[in-house]
Amino acid sequence: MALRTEELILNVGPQHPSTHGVLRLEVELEGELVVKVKPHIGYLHRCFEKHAEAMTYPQVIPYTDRMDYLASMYNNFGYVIAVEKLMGIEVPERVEYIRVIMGELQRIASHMVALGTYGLDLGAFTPFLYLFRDREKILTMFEMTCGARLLYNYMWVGGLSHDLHPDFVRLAREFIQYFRPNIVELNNLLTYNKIFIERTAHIGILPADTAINYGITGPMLRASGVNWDLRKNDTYSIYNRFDFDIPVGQGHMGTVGDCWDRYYVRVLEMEQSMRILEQALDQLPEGDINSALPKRIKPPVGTVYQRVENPKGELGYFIISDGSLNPFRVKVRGPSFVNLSVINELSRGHLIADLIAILGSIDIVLGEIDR
Amino acid sequence: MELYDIIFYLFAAITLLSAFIVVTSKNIVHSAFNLLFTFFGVTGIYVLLGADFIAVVQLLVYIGGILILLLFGVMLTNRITSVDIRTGTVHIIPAVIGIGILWGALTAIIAFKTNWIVKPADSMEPTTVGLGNLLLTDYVLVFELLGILLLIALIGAASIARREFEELKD
Amino acid sequence: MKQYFKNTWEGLWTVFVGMKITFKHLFVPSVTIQYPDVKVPLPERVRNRLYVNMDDCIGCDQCARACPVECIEIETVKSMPEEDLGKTSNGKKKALWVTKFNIDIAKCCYCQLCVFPCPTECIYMTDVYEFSEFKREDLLYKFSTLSGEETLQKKENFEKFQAEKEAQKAAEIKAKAEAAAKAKAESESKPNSDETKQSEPPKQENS
Amino acid sequence: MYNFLTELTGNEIIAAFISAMLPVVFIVPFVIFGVLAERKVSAHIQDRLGPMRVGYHGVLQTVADFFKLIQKEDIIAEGADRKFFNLAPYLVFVGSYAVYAALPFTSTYIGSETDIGLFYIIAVSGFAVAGILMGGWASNNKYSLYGALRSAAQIVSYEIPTALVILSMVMLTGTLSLATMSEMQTAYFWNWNIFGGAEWAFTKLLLIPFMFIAFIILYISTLAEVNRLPFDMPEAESELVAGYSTEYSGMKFAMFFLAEYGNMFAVSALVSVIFFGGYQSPFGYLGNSLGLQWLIPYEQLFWFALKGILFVLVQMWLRWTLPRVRVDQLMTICWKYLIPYSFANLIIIGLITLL
Repeated sequence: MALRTEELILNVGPQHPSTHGVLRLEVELEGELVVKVKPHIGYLHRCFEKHAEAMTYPQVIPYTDRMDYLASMYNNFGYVIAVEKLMGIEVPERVEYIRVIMGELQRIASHMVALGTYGLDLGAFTPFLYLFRDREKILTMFEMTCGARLLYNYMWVGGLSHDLHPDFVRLAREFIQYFRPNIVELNNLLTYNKIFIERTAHIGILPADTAINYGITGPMLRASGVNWDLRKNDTYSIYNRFDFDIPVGQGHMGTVGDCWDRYYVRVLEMEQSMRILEQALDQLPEGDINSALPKRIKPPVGTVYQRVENPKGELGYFIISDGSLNPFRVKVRGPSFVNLSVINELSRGHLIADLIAILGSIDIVLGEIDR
Repeated sequence: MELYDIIFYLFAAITLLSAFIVVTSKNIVHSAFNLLFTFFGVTGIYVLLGADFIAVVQLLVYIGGILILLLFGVMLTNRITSVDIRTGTVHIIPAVIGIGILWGALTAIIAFKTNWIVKPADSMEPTTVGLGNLLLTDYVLVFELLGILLLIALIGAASIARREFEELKD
Repeated sequence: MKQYFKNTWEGLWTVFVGMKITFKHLFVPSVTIQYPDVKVPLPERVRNRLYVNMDDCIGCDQCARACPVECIEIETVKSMPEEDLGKTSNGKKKALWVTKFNIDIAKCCYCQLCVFPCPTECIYMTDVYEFSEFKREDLLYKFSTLSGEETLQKKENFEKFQAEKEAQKAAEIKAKAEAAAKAKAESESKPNSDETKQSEPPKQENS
Repeated sequence: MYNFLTELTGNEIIAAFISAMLPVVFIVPFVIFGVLAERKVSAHIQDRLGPMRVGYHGVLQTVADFFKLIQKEDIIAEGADRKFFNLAPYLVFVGSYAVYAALPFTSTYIGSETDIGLFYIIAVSGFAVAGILMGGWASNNKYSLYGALRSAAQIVSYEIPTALVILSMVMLTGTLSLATMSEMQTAYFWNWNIFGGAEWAFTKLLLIPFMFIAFIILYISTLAEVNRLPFDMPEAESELVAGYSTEYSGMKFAMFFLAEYGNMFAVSALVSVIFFGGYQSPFGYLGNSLGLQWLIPYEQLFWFALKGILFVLVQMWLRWTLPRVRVDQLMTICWKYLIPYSFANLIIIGLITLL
């Protein structure tokens, strides 16, 4: 029986509830089955990289905030340690600890959004708001410290804009105490829900070799069973001082590397981040945060590539300096951008509803993809 | 004019009008949707005739089942809106003459030859019990055979519509 | 078959567990507030609308240079020697009339980079966050305390002063040139030693 | 009721019209309450406050929304099929409204005291599908069409487990009439069908677990029939934007809303009639003990509405708890789980009734 059929082209986005921003997916459908997905990006392009060439080094930092706006702290982190490497600055211990604390809090906050919106994509509204309620606590801590809730401009080359707020350590400890039971609740409400498992297990399986071929990093790569985390494998800052595990996907509910694994790896990473946080808060030294701040940021001629483990994956900054006050070139290797590239591979042969689930599990932020 | 009459004429008008559109409409989806109103009108007339069970079956089977499937088929057809169905503009005069003669003869026979029996309408009695008894006593064989036939049709349809999805996956 | 019943049971049970959790939350007090009626107290370091305390501003332009989005625009006019502009709160002497200090708050990205370089701490971020306007022009904040006429007058003054100075200088140069010519005529052996003084350029009126 | 009105007005046309309009008097306030309840329930489940502005704790919010919707511009997309686009919301509403004709609100008021009420309700709910299909197709939008097709497939499929459960209850009670069925579960709550019906016997105890299974199956399939989460395939916000209602605005959108909430109550009422005694009070009537016979219908209306609203609230509770199932899993649940279970249940209940 060969019936003549025709593929239907459906444009998902750029205005669509679950494209997480202004992404347009050109989907070729056969019935409700996806034949091909072609992502169209650039609706949010703001010329970050070109802009950076006209900015002095410190002026670039507010622009990095706006790339992955759910993980601004980590974008700052990557940029400042890249410039510090270029200039050969050693920052004080306290600064290193504060950066790690902020980075890990940011990782938890970013994963909260990822998990919450993932639930939302699958129709569960309530976990989303529970997670946002908890994220608010982290944002309040950030606001106390640097005055902003989303776009921090907190980490500076050679230091920080402000020292920690006197209440910060206490609040952070309280947050850990408060949030641990909430993860259990989230698991009961969403993670182990049969409908949720049915929607995500065995869906969008990403084998380890495909993931490596596409250059996938971060929780997505780890969900495919590859133990790769830059905090351990190419350690930077002071991450080698902390004791933490790298969760990898094990296919508890389905196959290794399916959507459920990608989701669950993030849940486990939040727990590991809290472990790092606890240790960092215990070891936090006293000291001056501004002692290494250079008077004038004018790196020597040279290039640098520094990568950090952003909540979404490997965030790399490649900076060419021509010895002037402005960088000659700033190139960013954004994790979301690379991770999105695999969507066609993942969603072929699945239903539209699965496409949404797969897209949600990639956890993209369009601000960083389009830059 | 009583309420009964008003409702009857209402349903009759719905049936005839929508049936006319079904035949004449150039858009196949319009035809299909108008068929819905035709069925609905017929249902109303069944109710007025006291055949409540048949009316509900009409609603359930024709509107809830067959028509929906029909719409499914029509909607998924390739380029629905541009389908050009010829509605008999070719031989319209001979057709009108032929059908006119046939229809005239039939009405003449009905009008003049039939002995109309005029009697007051029966009060509406529920027909469900009677139908049930008949179906499971006198007509049980037919009933069962029809059931088996439908089952076979169902399985056949499922096996035809079944498709291998594996080819798509890689 | 076993899997079938297990699936059924798991489906119902996890739904039940979820319902239990959401039911508990029905009686948890709400975390949201009625925003315009109730407001969250903001921490002291909060970064919102920029404000410039013009009494302290010395017109040094450092904030405008630090701004990554160029939302600050400053124009200054040098004061007359006889005018006294007073001192800033931390004791710096003011020497420039700030004729224009515009912040286009619609462009501002609230990065706080302008706040740190300020030598007199006169530009800072306040905790005002409700300042939406119907017209975009209303978001252009003009901080300069001088009125338009005053600005013109200051400029005129300065130009007059400049012109006078230049005239004076020209006269001086002329006089010197004449003197030099005379001197040259008198004795050619002596080189013109005061040439460096003469070539001092007039100071820029705007930085 | 109809006879009473005929005597009152002296004209059967007016009487018929009034008695046909009576459910509207119930539906519109119910929808206003239902939408508010949905927002409030969801808000409190999610630790929020929900609407608080209009009236005390926002009780008049839906009224305000209603006026807003009336004033809204009625947008019809250029490529839409105008005639059907305009007709569809009303057709959907007719489908949900027609169900009310057979619901016994009290022992004295029932729209049509037909003998085949249950059968009629199953049949008439198919009418809404036609409206949804029409709206989806006429919108000339791919998302709408997907929503409509899904909805049709879903409602047609879920009629089967509903019908099977209803069939087993019909076998037990021996009637298709909702009024008779309610009447049979009179007096006290242990006479309700969920507790095995009115007769005291060994079979009653045997029946209880199977009644519970039947109740759960019926509740799940009615959820699917009214397109509520976890089965809200036709609207599936994150996939299909808003499904068949994507292109609608203003009053026509409100019609869809009215139909949806009307349907929610209708199926909840159906469940309460079949299993929980319909308008019957669980503890006997105050009117009987006080000797005020006129009080009884009002009490019955109260219990009927209360039970219906209770099930509506459970629907909302489920909606804000669960993620959405996928469209093929929806079919799996129906064909592979609910239908076999309801078949087995049907046979077992049949055997028990024969005992």
